[in-house]
Amino acid sequence: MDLAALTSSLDTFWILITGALVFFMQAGFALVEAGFTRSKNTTNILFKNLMDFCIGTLGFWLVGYGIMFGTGSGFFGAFEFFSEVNHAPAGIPNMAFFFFQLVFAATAATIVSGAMAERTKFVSYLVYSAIITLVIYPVSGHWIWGGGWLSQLSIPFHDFAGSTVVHSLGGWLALTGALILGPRIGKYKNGKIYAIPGHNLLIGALGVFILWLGWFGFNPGSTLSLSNPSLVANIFVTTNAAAAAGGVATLILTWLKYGKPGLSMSLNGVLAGLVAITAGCDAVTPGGAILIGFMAGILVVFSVEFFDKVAKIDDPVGAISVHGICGAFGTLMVGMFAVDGGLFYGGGAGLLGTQAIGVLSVAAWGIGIGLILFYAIKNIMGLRVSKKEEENGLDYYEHGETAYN
Amino acid sequence: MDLAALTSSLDTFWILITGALVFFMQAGFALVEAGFTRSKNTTNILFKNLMDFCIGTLGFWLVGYGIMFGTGSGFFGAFEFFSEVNHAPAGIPNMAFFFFQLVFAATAATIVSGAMAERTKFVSYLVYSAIITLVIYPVSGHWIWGGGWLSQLSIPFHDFAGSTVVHSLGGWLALTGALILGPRIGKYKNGKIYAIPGHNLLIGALGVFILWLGWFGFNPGSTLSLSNPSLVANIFVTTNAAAAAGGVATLILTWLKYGKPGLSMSLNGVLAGLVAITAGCDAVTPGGAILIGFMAGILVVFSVEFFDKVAKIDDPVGAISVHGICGAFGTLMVGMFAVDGGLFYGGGAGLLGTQAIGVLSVAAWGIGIGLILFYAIKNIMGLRVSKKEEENGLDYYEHGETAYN
Amino acid sequence: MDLAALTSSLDTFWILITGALVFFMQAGFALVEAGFTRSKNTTNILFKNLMDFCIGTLGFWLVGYGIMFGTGSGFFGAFEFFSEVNHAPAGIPNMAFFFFQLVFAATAATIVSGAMAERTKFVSYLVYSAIITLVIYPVSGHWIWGGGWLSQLSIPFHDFAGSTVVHSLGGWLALTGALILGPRIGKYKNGKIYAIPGHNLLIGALGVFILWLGWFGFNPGSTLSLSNPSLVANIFVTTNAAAAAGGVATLILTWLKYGKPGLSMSLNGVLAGLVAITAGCDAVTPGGAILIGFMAGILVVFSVEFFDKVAKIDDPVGAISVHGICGAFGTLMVGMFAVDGGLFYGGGAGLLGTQAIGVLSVAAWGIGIGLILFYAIKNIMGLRVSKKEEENGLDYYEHGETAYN
Amino acid sequence: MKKIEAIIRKSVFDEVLEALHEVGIDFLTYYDVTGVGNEKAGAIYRATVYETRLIERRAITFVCRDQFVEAATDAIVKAAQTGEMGDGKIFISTIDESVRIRTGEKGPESLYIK
Amino acid sequence: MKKIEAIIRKSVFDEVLEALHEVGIDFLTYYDVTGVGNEKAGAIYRATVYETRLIERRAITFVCRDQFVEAATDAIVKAAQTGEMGDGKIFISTIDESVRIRTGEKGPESLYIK
Amino acid sequence: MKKIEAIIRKSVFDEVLEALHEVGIDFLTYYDVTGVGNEKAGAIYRATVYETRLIERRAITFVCRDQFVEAATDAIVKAAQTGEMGDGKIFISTIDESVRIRTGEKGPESLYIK
Ligand SMILES: Nc1ncnc2c1ncn2[C@@H]1O[C@H](COP(=O)(O)OP(=O)(O)O)[C@@H](O)[C@H]1O
Ligand SMILES: Nc1ncnc2c1ncn2[C@@H]1O[C@H](COP(=O)(O)OP(=O)(O)O)[C@@H](O)[C@H]1O
Ligand SMILES: Nc1ncnc2c1ncn2[C@@H]1O[C@H](COP(=O)(O)OP(=O)(O)O)[C@@H](O)[C@H]1O
Repeated sequence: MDLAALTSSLDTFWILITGALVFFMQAGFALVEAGFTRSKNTTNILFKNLMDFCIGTLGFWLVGYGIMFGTGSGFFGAFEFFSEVNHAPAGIPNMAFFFFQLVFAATAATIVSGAMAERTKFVSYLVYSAIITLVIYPVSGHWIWGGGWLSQLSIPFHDFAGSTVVHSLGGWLALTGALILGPRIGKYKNGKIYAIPGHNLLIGALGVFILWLGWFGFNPGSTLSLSNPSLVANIFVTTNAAAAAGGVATLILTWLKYGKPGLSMSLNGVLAGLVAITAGCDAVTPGGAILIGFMAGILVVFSVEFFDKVAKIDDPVGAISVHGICGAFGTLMVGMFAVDGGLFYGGGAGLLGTQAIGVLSVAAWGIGIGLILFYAIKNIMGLRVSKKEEENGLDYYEHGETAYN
Repeated sequence: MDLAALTSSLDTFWILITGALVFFMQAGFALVEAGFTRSKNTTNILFKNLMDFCIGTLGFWLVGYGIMFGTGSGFFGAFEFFSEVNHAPAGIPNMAFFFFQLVFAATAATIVSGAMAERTKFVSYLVYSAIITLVIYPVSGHWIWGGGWLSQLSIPFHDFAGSTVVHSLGGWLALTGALILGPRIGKYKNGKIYAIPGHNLLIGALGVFILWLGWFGFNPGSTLSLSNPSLVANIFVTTNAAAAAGGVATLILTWLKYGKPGLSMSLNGVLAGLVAITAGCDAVTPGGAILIGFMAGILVVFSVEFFDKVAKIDDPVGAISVHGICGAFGTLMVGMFAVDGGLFYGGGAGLLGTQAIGVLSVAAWGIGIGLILFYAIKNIMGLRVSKKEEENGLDYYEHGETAYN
Repeated sequence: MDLAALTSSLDTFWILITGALVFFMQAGFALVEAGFTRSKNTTNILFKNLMDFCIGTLGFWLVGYGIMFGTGSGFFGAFEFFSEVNHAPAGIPNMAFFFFQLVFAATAATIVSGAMAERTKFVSYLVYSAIITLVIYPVSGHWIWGGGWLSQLSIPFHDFAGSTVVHSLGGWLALTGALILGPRIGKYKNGKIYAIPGHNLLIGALGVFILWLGWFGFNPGSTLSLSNPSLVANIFVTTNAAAAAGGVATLILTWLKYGKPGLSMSLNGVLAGLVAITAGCDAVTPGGAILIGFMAGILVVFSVEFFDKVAKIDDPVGAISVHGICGAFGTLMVGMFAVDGGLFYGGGAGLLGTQAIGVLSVAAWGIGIGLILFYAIKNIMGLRVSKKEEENGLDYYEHGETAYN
Repeated sequence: MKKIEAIIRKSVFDEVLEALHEVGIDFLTYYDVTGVGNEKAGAIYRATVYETRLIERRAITFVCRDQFVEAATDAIVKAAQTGEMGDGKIFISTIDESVRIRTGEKGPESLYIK
Repeated sequence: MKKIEAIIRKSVFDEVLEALHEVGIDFLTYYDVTGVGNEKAGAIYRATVYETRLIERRAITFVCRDQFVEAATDAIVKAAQTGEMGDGKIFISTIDESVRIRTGEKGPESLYIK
Repeated sequence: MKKIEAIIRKSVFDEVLEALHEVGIDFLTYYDVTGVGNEKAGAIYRATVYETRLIERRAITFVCRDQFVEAATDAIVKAAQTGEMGDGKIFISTIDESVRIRTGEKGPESLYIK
């Protein structure tokens, strides 16, 4: 092998292995969602998480990849059915790049299922999750990673590994879905708010550890190359530091606020830190990462309280707060903490402005299309299971199969 | 380092990391088997999965490696006790190749334990699982991967990562084992067939996710080198696509056939797709992979029904269908879908013929030696626990230790 | 990229991926500890495992890294607050080396939590675990890996991946902690010893599989480079062989000793093999590794019995025996089995002497500082929860949150 | 004193608790059981479709003074009735003696709030 | 009406169910319990070998009209007997009243299939 | 024969078992239940702090000859009393008949050790 070939082998290896770690996040999401919901819906939630990846795999190949990376306008790529067009950066096989992008697309879809857990019809879930991977995610993804308008601004929008592209988009869709669906029976009764504890925190915690591991694929892998090993190493450190800081922040805050340190919330705090650092993991210092993670860990608590108690939008696993709010927050923080161009480093408000534009336009897209999508599904095929099915558990009625026997 | 040394480092890294992923499949198998069986046998099934790997590790080194890769006849390698003979391809340290082959060997042994779960004597399990890794697997492995007769046919047998070498062999052994062992008490009663639901689908699903991840080591790692990054990337995509298609096929079929989409079957569908693509993951297009996976997902349902209802061979986890039938099927499909030499690509029936020869001869070997092995064990030391032990759970009587307290 | 840059990329990739595997061991420890304890303390044990990594991450950066690797005396590195000093070997980015060292440091802290499970105050846990990562581990780490006195002996102390640096230190701290804390209520009553079975062996077994996987990062990654692929491959094989031999040894011994093969003990046996081979994984042959692992698998049974029945130190997960005793044992065995310098290979007793010095000095350090630390915490803030909290479970009183609902 | 045992659907548990609270029953014990009765449920496991009569239920039991029996029974019936097969049963039996462990006191007194 | 409670081995559960079905008992409730009795089991956990008298059992309970009691008792004994220590016990007691939640009807009537 | 049912804290279970053993009660059955009573516990789940009256308890039940009742009740009270709210209750009722499945023998005889 010559040097160029070897470099290509190494980079391909890199994105495939990190892609495999991102794939494994599917298991992490499945466990977190199953652990944070009730045992009568466990089969259902596992099935959803399995199937959105299966369907997403086929759908992203069918049209998603083309829409996202195809050469089109600033707003839309191209329809390339069963894409064989090469969109990979030089030196990387198209299929490696495709695989890497695919696992990201599936993540966006999976996020939604948590917020809508325990009451959504299975068939409707399959439909909307397919639409997300096939169309919704690729469109806004095109704007940012596919050469679209947000990447063409004079100060380009910076979302390195997808705080906005993946997470906040998923979060906004989750928001509209949970809103239109309404809360679970028993969550709000006679003006009171009831906690509906998840059935297995151990499984939820294992899910978080798996997600954390997966993030070492998600963020560093987004370099798509090992040509800059320092950068890759920095990303490992910033990613890890933000997660840790998020966990510590939530630990402290819940202790102060509720008198006792809460595990369920701290698990969210770790994820909040991870989501928030994703946009700027390449651009901030370890110190910056700790601050971003710490703030995200604080923010997620207030955000969960807000949606639970003020907005009364029932989100069993906190997906809206973790992915939507902290994703948006982390993207904005790039405008503050980026060593190159951030406000705190003398870069002025330019980058921050661009980041805000990006965050807002993806929010508008996600919320707008989400409202249309979920209303349409609600009216065409129904979005929610019957009261009886919900009360007795989706596992019985939707699948005839309980998870625990 | 010079270029050659660096290439060697890279390739070694590659097969060690993919080997580690394959190792992790042991955990996946353990979880699938534990999840799909009853809680009173959980300690037993975990213990078996742990021990077959431990014993396999020692045994494969003792004689297995030499039998498989040693220079001997077309039918048998060589006895090289505590092998130090180098069988690795150029540029790769012998120990790296040894480790990679070892984790494959252990997989073949593990497959059997699922089909024979909940009624096999622990000591007998240890004996037959040792014999599989020490002798049975290496012998047929030699035919295909060790330079034996199947690899010397004019059109050589193509089993890239082991649909036949590993999976269908394991499946055939599982078939004979389950046959000689007989069904679990309560499975067939008064001419009726009873479902014996697994005790924890969540754990089963996690096992499948881990296996899927492990397959990203199993298939791409079988290149043993990164010199062709496109090929490696293709294998990631075909492997993943077949798994997804298998899952979707089972989803649809169970929905149509039983009125409700079934998770337990769809988990098998994903595995069916993975097993089926293993032989040709390097040789087919992504489209071909989807078709193969889809058909495997259909096939596995009918196969499970056949063994359950017609043949009345009780296979608690579906190992015969998933590994045996779908492994054989996938190997045959190489003869159809291989871009280079497949029937559908104008390559004629030659490759298909070879594939059939390979499938049949391994089936004959697996079934023949399996019958001998299990009959021998049955008569010498007994294969099945007593009725009382089976009814009260193997955990109590075999180990004095229950899994859940 | 030129050859040097490519080498640097490859090596960075190597230590980051192996570092990620070591990170994943946190999940393994969490599962093992949760599985081997009672369900009323599951939230607590998960929370501890999560938080020691979060706090360790911040703390190791704050001072630990500097103390361990800074240029100071033979006994202590340097205070480098929020270290930016480069301590990495040539060709590796500082942040990559930092990340790799960080995940090791966190492991040492986590070991302690198992031995002190089910009765330690949460806040006290956070304090002592922080002190371990910030100070205690880096100090003795400095002696061995940071250029300190043990690495400067005429025959330098050999602890390749941390049998002593990480494991036995953790074990000694666990010993002093468990000693000062006293046994769990109900463990020793009226002169009798009661077994307190863990609540979920399946989760414990999954934890062991994850740890085993993580060890393929722990040991081979400690090469910090792929420049010698044979060495790396050997380490995979020795690591794996010792684990397997440890499992087999415990299987046989428990069968002989107790009449039935015991899973809970065999899981410890596997870990014992892994811990014991860690020091010499680079220096012994596969055969040597098997012997070391086998002896560790025997030793751990007697050691667990000793602490349980003679010393009456209550260690719910066997951390003292697995990490402390087997870590020390494995380190000594390097003096016997090292191909280069070991007693059995004609190297004389020199290396063995050095190994003994290292083992004893780290034991002295760990036990000495552990006694001070835990007495101090006991007197200042209290180390143990109240009788009522212990009886009803820490989850209720410390966190207001149960793991299973 | 009478002991009231009710086998109800898990899904009506909260309602039953509230209904009992309204008639003054604040103490009770419950646990999950499996019921075999008129109701059947379709189930699938791997390729086998089967009908099961084993359905998850919740058993509620409490002891109360005789004068509470009727109100309590009515409250349960009202809260737990869906009108479909499988709503469950209430069984009433006589308790000879009751003891409050905290104080050692016996008889109906031991059932009062204190 | 009588209430029959049987503590049996889990392994004979299916047989008992069938035997009861044959004598006309189609309604019942069961749950898993731990029994302390004559039977002992050897257990090992890590290095500790111990003998436990805590053994898993299944509790079956149903209420039936008085004339069913004998047949039901016999059926259980026949189906659940292994002859070894630990086969369990049957206890019979009196139920004052029974209510079918679905219809609100009371008395033995509420036990009929409808 | 009398049936004694006690709802106790899980944390006193071992003590109760021993105390019963001392007064000659060696057979019993227990299972875990959730109790609703005077005791309340603070709980937090994600951002919601709430007070729960649902607290884990253990139910112990055994049948014994009449002359054991008092000693057994006293033994339980003594072993299970912490003096704080939530110590639980003991209920005693009459059992009409008892059968030992192993031998088929009936009446109080079936309760003896054999
Ligand atoms: N005689 C009985 N003894 C004990 N439990 C009973 C009895 N009859 C019914 N049950 C319990 O009540 C549940 C509901 O009864 P079922 O007969 O299905 O409802 P319905 O009374 O509405 O016809 C059953 O699953 C069973 O648990
Ligand atoms: N007096 C009793 N009260 C409650 N449960 C009992 C009683 N006697 C036995 N049991 C239950 O029956 C089970 C079997 O009883 P055991 O004494 O072991 O069998 P055997 O009657 O065959 O000697 C015990 O584990 C326990 O659960
Ligand atoms: N009348 C009752 N019927 C059934 N269970 C009861 C009754 N009263 C109390 N219990 C059980 O006893 C437990 C303790 O009772 P509680 O009222 O909290 O304690 P205390 O008697 O000390 O005030 C409750 O959680 C409940 O499970």
